[in-house]
Amino acid sequence: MNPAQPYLFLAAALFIIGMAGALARRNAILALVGIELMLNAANLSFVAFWRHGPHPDPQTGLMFALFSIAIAGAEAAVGLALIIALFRHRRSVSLEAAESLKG
Amino acid sequence: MHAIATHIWLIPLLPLLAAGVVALLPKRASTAAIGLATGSMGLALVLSLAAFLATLGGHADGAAHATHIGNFDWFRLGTGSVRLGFLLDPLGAVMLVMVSFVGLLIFIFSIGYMAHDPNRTRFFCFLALFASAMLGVVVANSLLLLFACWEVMGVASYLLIGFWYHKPSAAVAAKKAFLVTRIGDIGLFLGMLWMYHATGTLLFFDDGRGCLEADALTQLGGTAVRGGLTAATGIALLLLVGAIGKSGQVPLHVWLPDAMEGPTPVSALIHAATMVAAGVFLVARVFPLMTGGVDTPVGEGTSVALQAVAGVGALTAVFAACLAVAQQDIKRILAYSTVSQLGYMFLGLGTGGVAVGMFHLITHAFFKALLFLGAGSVIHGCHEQQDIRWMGGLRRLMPVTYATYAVGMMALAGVPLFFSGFWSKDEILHAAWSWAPSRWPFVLGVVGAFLTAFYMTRQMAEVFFGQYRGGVRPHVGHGIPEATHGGTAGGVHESPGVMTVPLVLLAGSTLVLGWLGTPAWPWFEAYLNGHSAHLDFGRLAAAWPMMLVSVVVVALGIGTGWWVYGRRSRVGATAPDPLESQFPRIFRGLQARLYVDELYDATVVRLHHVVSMVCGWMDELVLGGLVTLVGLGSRLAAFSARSLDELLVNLGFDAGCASTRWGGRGFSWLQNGSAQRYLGGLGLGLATLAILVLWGWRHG
Amino acid sequence: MLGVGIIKGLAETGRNFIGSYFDRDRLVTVEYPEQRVPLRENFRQFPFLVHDGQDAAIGLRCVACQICEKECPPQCIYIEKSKDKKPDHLGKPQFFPAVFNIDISVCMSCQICVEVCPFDAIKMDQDFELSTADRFGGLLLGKTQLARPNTHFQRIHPREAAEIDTRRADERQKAEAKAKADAEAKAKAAAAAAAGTAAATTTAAVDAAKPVGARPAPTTVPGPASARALPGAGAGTVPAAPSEPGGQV
Amino acid sequence: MAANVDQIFVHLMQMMVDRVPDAVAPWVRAAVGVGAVLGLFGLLFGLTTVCERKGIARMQNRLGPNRVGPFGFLQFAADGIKSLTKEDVVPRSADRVVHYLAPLALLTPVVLTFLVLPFGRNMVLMHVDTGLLFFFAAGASTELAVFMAGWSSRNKYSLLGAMRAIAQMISYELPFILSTVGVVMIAGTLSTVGIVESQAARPGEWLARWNLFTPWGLAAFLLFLIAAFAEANRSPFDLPEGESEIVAGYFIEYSGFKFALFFMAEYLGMFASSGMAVTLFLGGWTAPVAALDWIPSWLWFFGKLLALIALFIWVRGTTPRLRMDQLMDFAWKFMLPLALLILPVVAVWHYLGGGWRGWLFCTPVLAAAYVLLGRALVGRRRIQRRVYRYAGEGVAS
Amino acid sequence: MTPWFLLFGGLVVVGALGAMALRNPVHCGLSLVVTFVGLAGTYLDLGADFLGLAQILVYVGAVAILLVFVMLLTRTGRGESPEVRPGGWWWGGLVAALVAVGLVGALASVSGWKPRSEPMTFPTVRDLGVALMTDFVLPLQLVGVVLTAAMIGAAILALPERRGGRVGRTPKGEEPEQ
Repeated sequence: MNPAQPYLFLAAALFIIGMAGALARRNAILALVGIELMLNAANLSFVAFWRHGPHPDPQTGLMFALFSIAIAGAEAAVGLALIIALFRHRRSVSLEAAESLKG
Repeated sequence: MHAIATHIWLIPLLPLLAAGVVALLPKRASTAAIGLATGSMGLALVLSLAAFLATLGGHADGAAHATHIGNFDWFRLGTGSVRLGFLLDPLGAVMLVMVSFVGLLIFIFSIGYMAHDPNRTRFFCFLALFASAMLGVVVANSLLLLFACWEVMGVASYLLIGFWYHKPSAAVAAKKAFLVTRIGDIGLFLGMLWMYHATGTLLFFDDGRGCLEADALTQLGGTAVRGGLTAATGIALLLLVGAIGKSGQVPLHVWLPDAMEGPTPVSALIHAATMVAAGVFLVARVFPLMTGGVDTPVGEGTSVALQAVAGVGALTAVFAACLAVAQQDIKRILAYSTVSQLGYMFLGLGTGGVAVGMFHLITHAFFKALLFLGAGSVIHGCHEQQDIRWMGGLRRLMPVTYATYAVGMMALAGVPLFFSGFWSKDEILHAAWSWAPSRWPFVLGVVGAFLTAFYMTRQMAEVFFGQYRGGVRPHVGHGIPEATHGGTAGGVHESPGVMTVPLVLLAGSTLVLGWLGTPAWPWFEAYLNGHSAHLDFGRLAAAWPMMLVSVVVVALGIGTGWWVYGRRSRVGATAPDPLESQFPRIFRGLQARLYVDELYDATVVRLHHVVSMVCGWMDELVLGGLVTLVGLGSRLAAFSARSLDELLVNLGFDAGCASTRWGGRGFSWLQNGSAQRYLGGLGLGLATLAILVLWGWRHG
Repeated sequence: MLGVGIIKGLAETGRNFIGSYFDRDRLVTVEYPEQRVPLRENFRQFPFLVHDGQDAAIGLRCVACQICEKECPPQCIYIEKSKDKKPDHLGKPQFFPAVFNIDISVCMSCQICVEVCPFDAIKMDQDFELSTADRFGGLLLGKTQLARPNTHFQRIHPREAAEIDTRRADERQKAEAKAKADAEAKAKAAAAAAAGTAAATTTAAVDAAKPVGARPAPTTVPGPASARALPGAGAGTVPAAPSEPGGQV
Repeated sequence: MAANVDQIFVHLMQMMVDRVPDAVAPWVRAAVGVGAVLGLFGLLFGLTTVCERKGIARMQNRLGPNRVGPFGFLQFAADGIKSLTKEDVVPRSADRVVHYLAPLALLTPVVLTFLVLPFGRNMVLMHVDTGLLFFFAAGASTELAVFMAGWSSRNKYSLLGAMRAIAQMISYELPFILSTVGVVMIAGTLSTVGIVESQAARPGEWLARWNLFTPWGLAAFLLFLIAAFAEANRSPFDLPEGESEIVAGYFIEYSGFKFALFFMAEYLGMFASSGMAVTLFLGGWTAPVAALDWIPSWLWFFGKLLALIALFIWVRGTTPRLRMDQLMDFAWKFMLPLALLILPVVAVWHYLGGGWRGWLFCTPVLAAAYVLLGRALVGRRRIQRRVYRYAGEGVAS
Repeated sequence: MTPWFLLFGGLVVVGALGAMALRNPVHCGLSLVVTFVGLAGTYLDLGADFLGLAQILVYVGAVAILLVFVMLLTRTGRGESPEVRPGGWWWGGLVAALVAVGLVGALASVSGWKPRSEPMTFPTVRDLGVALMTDFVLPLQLVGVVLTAAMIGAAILALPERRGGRVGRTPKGEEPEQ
């Protein structure tokens, strides 16, 4: 059991919960929340590997996590803007309403 | 002194700059335009005088040619480069002074003359452009640069002649002038090409390598071409064609009289002093080439080119003189007189060499400019009236113009002693007399001199003596608003100071110039050939019989002129001309310019017409046919393609499409728009990947 | 320039803040229970009954005419007339209220009862500290609680009280003079009755010619009324008529 | 002597911690520290409420509370008891859990911010490398609590108040954080203790190197203070609980002790931001002039803190309430540009070595920016005098 | 396995479950905040304190508020439509389980982990700053660009469209028809 494993398990758990939720919930916002969770799971694994990884000096893991937080912020903003636009056209936020793009 | 030599290119540049700036000025900024143009000409004059002094200095140290050459690379062309250059030698210096001095006076004259013309800014721009082009020709050391300035001069003359473009006649005259000079230019161009082909350079003097220098000339002289002609003479003849076109010699003289449509200062500047003189200057410049490469002494010009030059000159002199006799328009008389005098210059060049021709050119420039400006002042005074039948009696009304005009007339006619025209014409006749090949040029020259004296006196009588016939007359305006003049007899009055001052100056110079080239003190010839002149009355004695002949001829001319026109001054404006009453048919023929224009129309223009008809026909049938053929072919191809496609492809292809569509519908179930199903798919992929990696890793 | 306004404002409040510690009268607060603001004269809270002299039962001016009860808009006055009478300030026997209740929780202190009371019996009191623990009984004031001596009235409404007192004094004097005159007239009437039958016929003729209204004897005009000069424009032939004190001009 | 007076609290803490076994020592140290801070600032909260009411009264030429206790200083006890005794009414349709959690969620981050304030020489509860960032992180989570309060009480006014409060706090968070970046650039570290030490007077010099004494420092201090006013929803920016407009903003449906908690959170937020202002710009516990160094460091800190609180009160007494759009315009069109401008100015100041040359460059730039931005903000909307046109006026002539 | 990790890990898991399972979306949002705080705690526990505080500042300070705002804007949270798709959990659960098997399998079987030789030196904020400005300056600028683009994009997407294509209100200021 290496020192990073518990954190990785935590990250995996978080990822799984996030994915399950994203798949199950009808409300677009909650799907976004699920995705947000998955993102944070990835962040956590980065930091875990950085902390217990072989050479922490160049802080690449830490930096990657930092940038992914910024990007996740931007992603959340755009995602929610999309949801608002979706709501304006479909009057509802459920994902079933947004299925016109199909074969 | 040396400084001005290297910066000789400044002289043409200044007027060019002025022209450029003036071109940009709005119409209402005319005073600025005038100031700029005249100022630049004044500066050019100052620089030319400085250059002239430099050549005088050079003369002192006895250099064969007090010439300063400045060559430079125009642009690099691969390994070699096109070289141009500027040249200052006595010939050029003289011409520089003459052109800039006469040009300046004409600029000043035109300030007054064009005072009431709204477009005078544009006028001065073209004048400055022309002046810079002329100065460019003079200082050019390369035939290419000379040709370039030659062309700009042609354009400037077209613009200036057609200045009053709203007058259809002016527009036509401008076009005619431009086209005819173009014909001459083609000759010049071919000559240039042949020269470049033969010698490899177009620079006149390039310290040994120039085309007018010894080894190039010998090389040219040596290469014989079919028909016994040497390359040198061939090129010379071609250059001569260019000169003939530009100077308005016989075959190509038709444009010059019509060019009188332009404003009088234009005629004065272009068709008296400078442009037409350019042809003569060209021949003078390439004179070594003309003499077939052999440096023959003055007078025995045996080379074919020189004979041609002399012949053309003599012929033109007489022919133009005859026409001048029967003209009614004051400016047309002067135009024909210019053509004939140019004929004399060519004659002088052909027989007597550069000095003789150039001396007559310089003197003629001054008094012909004087005559034209005088005519301009007359026209201005008589409210734009150009027809001499409606003038008369201006002796009292315009005293200054009359006096200066008289000086010019006597100089042109060749009245002895005081007037420069006598000395220069006498030189030519003397040279013609002692010309080896044949006596005919001398005879024609004498006849021309007589006719010149005759028609000048006719003109003087008609215009300045008798009664003013211009009281009631049809309004012949140029469409420019008529300025109402006060004064007597239908409002004729003396021109303002700005116009009469140049006349007086020119008159003064006409008187002075004569002394430069007298047989006793041939300063001009010595200056040109680069050695010093010394006073020697002996030569005067030798030349005495020839002078006597010309005096007699002039006296005869003036006498008959006075006898026919002077005694009984013309009664009414519409009264027939005395000559017309005696020799009606000849007079009317001469008046109609011996039907030369009609001849050209009949021959050249019709030929052109026929050729264009043929081309039109050819284009329509041959090419048109071809195009329709192509159209037909493509339609045929399209038809066959469609039928092929219909039969062969569709049937097979449609079947294929149907099956793919069927397959597509099958898969579309997978993509049903639900974002979450896609995420699920993603998840499945991730899972199988993880498991595979795991399995592989575990067992690998 | 942005912010200049705020700086000026700060300076102002700063000046107030510091100033308040140096000169007390900048502060406007009245620390109520300890300091009080003198009430205006026409301040009114709830009505009270005025009684002359010291004993309410005797001096009560109210004659239980019940006009105020009828006029009171919220009907918060309840009067029960007494059976017997007692002499008023002119000695005329009048009724007096046996029961006079005002429910001050209802009274809206509109002062209508004061205006309609012909006997100046009811006036508005200025006492506002009336909070009681009992909401119902406590706020129903009986006759004894409402009665206040005239001196109290003079203390809280000095000007009005003065006017009323002078008027009542005049009435009292006039009543006494009339009483005296009645007594003399009665005595003279008895004497004249005997000798008067002959003279009576001559005086009747003279009386018919003179206009009515000529007063036999000018009475002394009390100080304040005379101070008000009659409007000059109105001085006609009528000799200076004594102005009716307290009458509405 | 002066040294140990200065370190008196440190010694006290040490004595207490020594008496406890080492395993528990850090917990005890933490507990004692937090307890002391909370007690002190709780008391200060009470006093401030009274001072505020008395101060504002004095400004408005009236007395202010002077009944309860000497000069009215026990008024806060009365208020406290009142809020305790008041019935805690929770609306039926409210979201009970979130409604209950909101005041806690608001109070905890505000209290957290006190951890990083250096009250005196080595008297800081949490000496950590990213002190300032911790302060802002804690500060940022108050908005969420405000939302919880506003949304959970199912009341239009409270929701509106919450939205306004959040909009305002978010808009002012940017200048709030950006204005401190200048100080961080100069101090070179995020830890508050480091920042204070960088402002102490160098051994040779007589004047302390407070950031306030620099042009950009002054501008950043003003920006920080204004933003602090907005973050704490006080003075000109108290629109969210503007009594006259929307009754009481997001804590309408709160009564009794929960309301007091909100009230306390607001005041503690004020103390925290003014404490941070003192640390960042007024040199924390350093004396302005080296000569006055004998006065204990914590006295300096609290003196400055009280001065700033007085300023808070003073501004509350004078400025009228800003309208919502003015408030937003002011943040986005004046504060933010100026804050962004300060960064390059600080860089140049640092490059120029900060002497008179620095002043020569920075002051005109900042003054010009201030004037121009001010004119752009206020200039356009010239307050015209209303022109009354009557019916007949325009038509007839 | 420090006590802190247990505390914060618990917070994270509980928060995540709440975020996914709670009925009322606003409650989900708030429990999401709990997970963010828990995650920040784990980062602090892992020694990445700058990251932890940044996490709070970005997620708790901004993203959570954004999420909740959008919930209000789109009038969710009143529970009108069934929050979970019929059979949704079943399908989601299945896929999640498969992924779980993959992940856990991978994690469990990892071996050969070389423990680090020298002791862990926690970078101070200054070191991070230096690293950001030297090695990671390109990603820093790119993130700046991405953030601006996202901001503009989000603004345009969220603002009500208008006929004239101009973002926001019509020139005369009235609300475009929805």
